[in-house]
Amino acid sequence: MTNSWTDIKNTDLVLIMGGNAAEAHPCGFKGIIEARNTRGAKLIVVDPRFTRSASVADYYAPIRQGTDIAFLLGVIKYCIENDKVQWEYTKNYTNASFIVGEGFTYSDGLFSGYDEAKRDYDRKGWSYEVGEDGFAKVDPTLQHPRCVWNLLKEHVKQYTPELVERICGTPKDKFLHVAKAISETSAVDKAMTSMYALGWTQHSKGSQNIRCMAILQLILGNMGLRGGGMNALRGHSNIQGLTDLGLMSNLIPGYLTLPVEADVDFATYMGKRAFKPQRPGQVSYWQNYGKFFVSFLKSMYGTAATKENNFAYDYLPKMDVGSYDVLRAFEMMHQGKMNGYICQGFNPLMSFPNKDKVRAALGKLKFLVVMDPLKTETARFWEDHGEYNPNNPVDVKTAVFELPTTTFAEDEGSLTNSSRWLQWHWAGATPPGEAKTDTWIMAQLHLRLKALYAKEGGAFPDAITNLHWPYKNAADPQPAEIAKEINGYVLEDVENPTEPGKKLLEKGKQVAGFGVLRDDGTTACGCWIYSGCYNEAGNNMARRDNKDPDNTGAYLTWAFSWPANRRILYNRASADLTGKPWDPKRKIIEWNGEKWSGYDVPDIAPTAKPDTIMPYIMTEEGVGRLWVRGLMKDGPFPVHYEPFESPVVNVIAPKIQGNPAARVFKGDMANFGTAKDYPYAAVTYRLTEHFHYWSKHVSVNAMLQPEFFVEISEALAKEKKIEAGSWVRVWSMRGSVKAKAVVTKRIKPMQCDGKTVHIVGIPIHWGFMGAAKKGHGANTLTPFVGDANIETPEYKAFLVNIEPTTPPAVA
Amino acid sequence: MNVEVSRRHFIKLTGAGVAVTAVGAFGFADAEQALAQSIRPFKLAKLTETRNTCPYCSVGCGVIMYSQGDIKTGEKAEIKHIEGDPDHPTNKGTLCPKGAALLDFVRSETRTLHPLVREPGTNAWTQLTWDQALDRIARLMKDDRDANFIAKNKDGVTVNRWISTGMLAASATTNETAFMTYKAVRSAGMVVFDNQARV
Amino acid sequence: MTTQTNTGAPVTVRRYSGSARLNHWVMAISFVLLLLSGLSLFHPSLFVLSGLFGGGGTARWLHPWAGLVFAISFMGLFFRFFALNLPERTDIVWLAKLKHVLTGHDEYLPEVGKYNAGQKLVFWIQAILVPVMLITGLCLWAPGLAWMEQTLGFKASIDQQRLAALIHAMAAVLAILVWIVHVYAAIWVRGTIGAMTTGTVTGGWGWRHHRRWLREEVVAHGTTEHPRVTPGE
Amino acid sequence: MTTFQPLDVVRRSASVTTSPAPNRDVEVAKLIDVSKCIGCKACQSACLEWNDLKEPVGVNVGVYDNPHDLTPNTWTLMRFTEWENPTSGNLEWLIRKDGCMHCEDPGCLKACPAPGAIVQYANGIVDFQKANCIGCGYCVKGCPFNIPRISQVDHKAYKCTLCSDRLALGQQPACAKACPTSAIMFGTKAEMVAQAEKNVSILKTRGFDKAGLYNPPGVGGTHVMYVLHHADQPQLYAGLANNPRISPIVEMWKGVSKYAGMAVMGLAALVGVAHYAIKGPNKVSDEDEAQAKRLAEGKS
Repeated sequence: MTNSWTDIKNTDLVLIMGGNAAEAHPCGFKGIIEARNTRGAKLIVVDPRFTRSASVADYYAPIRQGTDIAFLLGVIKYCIENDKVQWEYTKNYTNASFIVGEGFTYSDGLFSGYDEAKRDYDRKGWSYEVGEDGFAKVDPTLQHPRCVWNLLKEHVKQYTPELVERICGTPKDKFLHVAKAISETSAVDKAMTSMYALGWTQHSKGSQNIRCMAILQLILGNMGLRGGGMNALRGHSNIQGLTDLGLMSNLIPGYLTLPVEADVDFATYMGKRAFKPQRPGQVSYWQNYGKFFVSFLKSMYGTAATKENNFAYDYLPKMDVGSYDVLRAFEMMHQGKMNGYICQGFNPLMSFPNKDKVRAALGKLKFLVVMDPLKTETARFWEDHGEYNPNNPVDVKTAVFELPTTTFAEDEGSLTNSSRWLQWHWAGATPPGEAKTDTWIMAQLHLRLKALYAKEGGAFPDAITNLHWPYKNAADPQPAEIAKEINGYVLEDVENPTEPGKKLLEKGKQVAGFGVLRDDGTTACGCWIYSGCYNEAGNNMARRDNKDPDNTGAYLTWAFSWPANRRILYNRASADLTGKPWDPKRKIIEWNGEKWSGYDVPDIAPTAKPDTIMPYIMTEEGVGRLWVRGLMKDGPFPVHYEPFESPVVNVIAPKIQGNPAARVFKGDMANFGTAKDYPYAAVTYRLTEHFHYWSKHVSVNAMLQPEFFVEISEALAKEKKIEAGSWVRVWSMRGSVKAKAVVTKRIKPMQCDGKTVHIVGIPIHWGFMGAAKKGHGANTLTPFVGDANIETPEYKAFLVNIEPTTPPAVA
Repeated sequence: MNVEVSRRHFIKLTGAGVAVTAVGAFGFADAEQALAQSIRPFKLAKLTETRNTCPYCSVGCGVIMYSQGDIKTGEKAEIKHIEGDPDHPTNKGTLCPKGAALLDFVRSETRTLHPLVREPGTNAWTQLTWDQALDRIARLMKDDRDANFIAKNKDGVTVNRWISTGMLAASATTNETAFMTYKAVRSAGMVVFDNQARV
Repeated sequence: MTTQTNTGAPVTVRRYSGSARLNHWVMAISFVLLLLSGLSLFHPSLFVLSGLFGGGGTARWLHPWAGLVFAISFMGLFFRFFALNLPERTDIVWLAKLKHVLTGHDEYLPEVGKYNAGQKLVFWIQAILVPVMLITGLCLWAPGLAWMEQTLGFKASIDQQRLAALIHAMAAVLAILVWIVHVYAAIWVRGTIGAMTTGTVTGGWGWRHHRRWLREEVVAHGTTEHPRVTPGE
Repeated sequence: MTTFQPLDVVRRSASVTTSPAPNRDVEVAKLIDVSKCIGCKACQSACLEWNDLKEPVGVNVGVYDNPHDLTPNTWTLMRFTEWENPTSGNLEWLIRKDGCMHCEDPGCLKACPAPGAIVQYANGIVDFQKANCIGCGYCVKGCPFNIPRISQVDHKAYKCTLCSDRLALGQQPACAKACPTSAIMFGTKAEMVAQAEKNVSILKTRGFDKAGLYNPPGVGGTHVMYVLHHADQPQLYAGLANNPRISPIVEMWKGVSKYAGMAVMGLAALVGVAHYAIKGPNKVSDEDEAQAKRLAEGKS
């Protein structure tokens, strides 16, 4: 979230599209009700299903899954044509005026530079035209034909309400109602918040779904404001934290990236990460990359990281492919290219697409380690559970270890929620049986590996043996110790250049924040964006002072919010070029002539002049990007592509069905079904009674939603002679499941391009372990393809068929 | 505008001796004696409180755990009840149907209790000690790493990469666990490494 | 007619067989149980009666089972005697002279058979009330409701249950009234109780209250063989 | 076994004694704003956990309502109704939290034959006293909302207590505490009525002209009230009683029949005694015996 859960109450319009907050985040939904009661805010829900969110919405519009981009580009077109643009904001705070280099083209759903064989773009042609001053050329008048604004206008031109209706199945009048409501928030005193989640990410063009809304929010001037923003509702309690801390194949904590093979040495690596400003005087904060990177290496390798060895740069693995994400991992496993796998509190057998492939892949491992507080399906993938998990243990040669871990109740530490709040919690219970904390287990694995290498030597032991290990009890590192490591600390005294003799930094002290990190090895910091969470002031994550002056929803003294305890990102953009808030009633920070101050920590240098230094300090441009150059694999602007499995042909580019830049593995392309055999558009989703595959282990939740079911419209039920509460078989190209049928008015067939599209809703949550009735996993059906940019599997749009059937053999 | 006695006040109430004022607050003014006999005794009295965060979704609701025994003093502690933290800015004491049932997650019948191993080709779990389990896993990891570690690529560039063993990090472990995991995984050169962000 | 004093024991006449008496007393006992347990739930002031059963819970538990026993035993008696209780002309005459009945002037009453009109009324009223109580009772009893739903496929709605409760209560009151009459008559008309204890009455009792029955007995069985009527010596 | 001081309790089942001057200064109420309810079932979950109840895992029968009805363990239940509004043409998902309404004039209490098994506290809570309950199920028949359920395990009646144990310590009921959207609110009845007016006016501005408070006078008002967007059609919400009142049948059963019955039975007994006193027993005379003898000897 750019804003926070406690900021939602400040909005005038909530657009829930690509999510279902009432269902998946009930307690976060509170803010919406409050905004409605206190400021008369409206709630609009756009979703293929009439969800729990829709049940309390002011307006609901149906949309066919996987067509959000068409809808949103249509809204952008509506705003531009009806002059519903926050002009001052758009002109000054976005790259609307930037001039794109010649040679860029777009036609039939493809941008210039596409290589069909590689399913990839050469993105060079998407950069700005650079002037002799070395900066990007701009045309503040927005007249230049190749300025981003005109390219955007041109790009969205074709997305008329009629086309939107053809593609999305959203009736024109409903679309226009929504478009109008959204466009009204271009007024300086109105803000819209976009609350989205996996309904946007789990598509082969997920990133572009979100980009599209970001573009809209920028031209409406809703970014950085109270009650505005792009609010990604993260799924899990600490998935934000795990991502912040770089627990991904190609990441380093704080969104730094691992070197690739081309980064042959430290210099090359840093050279590619200069992030020079593209406009005069702009901040381009990533220029400090080196400070964060070196401080990270120091916290990893301590004294072993020296200037001489480039701070142990070579200790880091270098990537040969873009990412070793889960889909690639299971593809490799399936090809027998992997021997070991460790699952920490994760249930891939139920979570990843194409369950049969996942099961087969796990069976090709030498060893599988599962750390979990619950008896997961994954740990039992080798067991035979009849229809739910057919297997013959004798044939499965994988050694499986199940290690009992603690739950939240028995563990201490911090979790980062969607608001980017790092909240500390304390253990209140004794772990059951022999359960241990994950920290202890990971430490033990490392220590034992280290001992083996110390004893026997082996392949490149250095990085293991030299791993910095500053813990009082080496065998059992404590949360507070690690938190201090993450925050960062000073390794050497640093003199203050302005006042000689005075120390800028004092050895052994915690750093106050990332502002003081250095690239000379005098500071260490595990994760720069978390710096400040545990400094000399103490454990700021444990703060529990809930005062909130003037009820802005900032709560600056509650826990710690990254970065720098800032509650609303880009909050500088809430003020105009004179530093005055666009809307005085919505003030967050303000320029008083010398400096910025207000309710929140300014997202800009306190003394940065409002008329010269632009708000988006993380970009080289200093402004928000309507247009992206190389950063998006699949285009500088979003384009509507159909899901890889779609009931209709792509109206705007019949030759291109799925995202042309999305990675598809060989075997999987053949595993896509067609509308001929699989006529119905399926979507998977969560129910409020359950959380993924854990809560089925909880007797109460198992009772509240006891059994696997699918939801279909009354029309489809009639057509297929399916009774409510009876058994149905649903099958896709990947597999087949049996479920109870819930026949509902909340799902209705849609008319798309003259074709009736029936939707089959498939909740996740059931498996063959736990207190609930045994059930098939929705992932038995889902396709094995991910988003072009970050490989999120396409769970929200695929094809199935359905028929009445008999109860499962094993009940 | 729920009537909610602030948590601190509430704690006073649950302390020794039911505060008549509070009882009065809801019309039981003259009833203590009768209540003592007819109404179920307040089950949270005399339990230890611990602040925690709901482990499910990303709202990060504050919860208060009520336990028999206090682990901070080294006692054996067992959770008896879990409820929303009224002081929390986001959930203000409320919880969803999952959070409200956290107690039964903690005491779920299908919790793992002991290190177990399932040997290749067998159809059963066998229990082992932590030392046995961890030593075996470490050995398996090292053997695989030594066999498949890629120190340099074909161009002779140092890549120090290990891709034949992978790790899936969790989604509900603490940031501290996450960083510890990161250190252990990356120091081994592991790159087949991901988390649950996408699902 | 001439009167003469009679010395020597009176004639005894057999009125009820052993099985009939057993049947009657099973019914009587279950009725009393029903009465007490029923009344204890009927009015707060009578709740104390539940004490006799060791509390309201037991009373609640016992009542329906006693009810079943009563219904079954009543059925036995019904088939045994319903022929003798069929109405006849003299019943009307008898009823017309109710004044004499109440004043005990049997001499002004027509000769009646084994049962007079009053007894017949008792018989037939109960014959109606018992099934009513049984059915409505089932509707107030969890196992009864379950049974009806399973075997009869009839699920009593809440409103039907309410109606059942009302009818059950009113029928119960009626039944108790009839029972009071029945018991009182047995006490008031001396020599009657023997009929249900020893099974015999004196000839005089028969002569006075059921003369036609007495005659029939004599005619049917005489005095020598099958001594249903035993002369006193 | 439970003895109440007069002021504690307003009504007590099957008891002639009622308190002389109950202190009704503080009446409590739960207000359920159906228009704010997202049907998340947190209330159900919280109720089970707070009251240490266990509801067995059932099956899906094609609806979201689980369990499918109130049970001795499920004292509150979300009931889901999909309704196409004929005037607006919009689909409305009407979700109602069902449970004890804590009537001011409680039918259950009226029907209960067991002294003290059901009591009504001065604050309006209608509570079941397990110790006194005999499990007859009359409360089920007396309730205008079909709420109480009899356990077939311990043969006692169960329903929402309005968390009387929490209230006693100044804590609101578990369901209200848990409710994420404050669709369930709790306070004094006066406060809740005032709150309801606010909510209703907001609903009216949102185009629900028929929005209103559900506080049925037929049962003297309730201590659990609803704000409905369609207050004119409560039955839309999973058959919420349109104009609930204690069934006239129950009134008759527990009123007239009770007293009339007692009267006639008593009278009958008296008549018998009187008759006996006046007339004395109806004896068989020697003459009768003689006649019988003669008849037996066939002399006539």
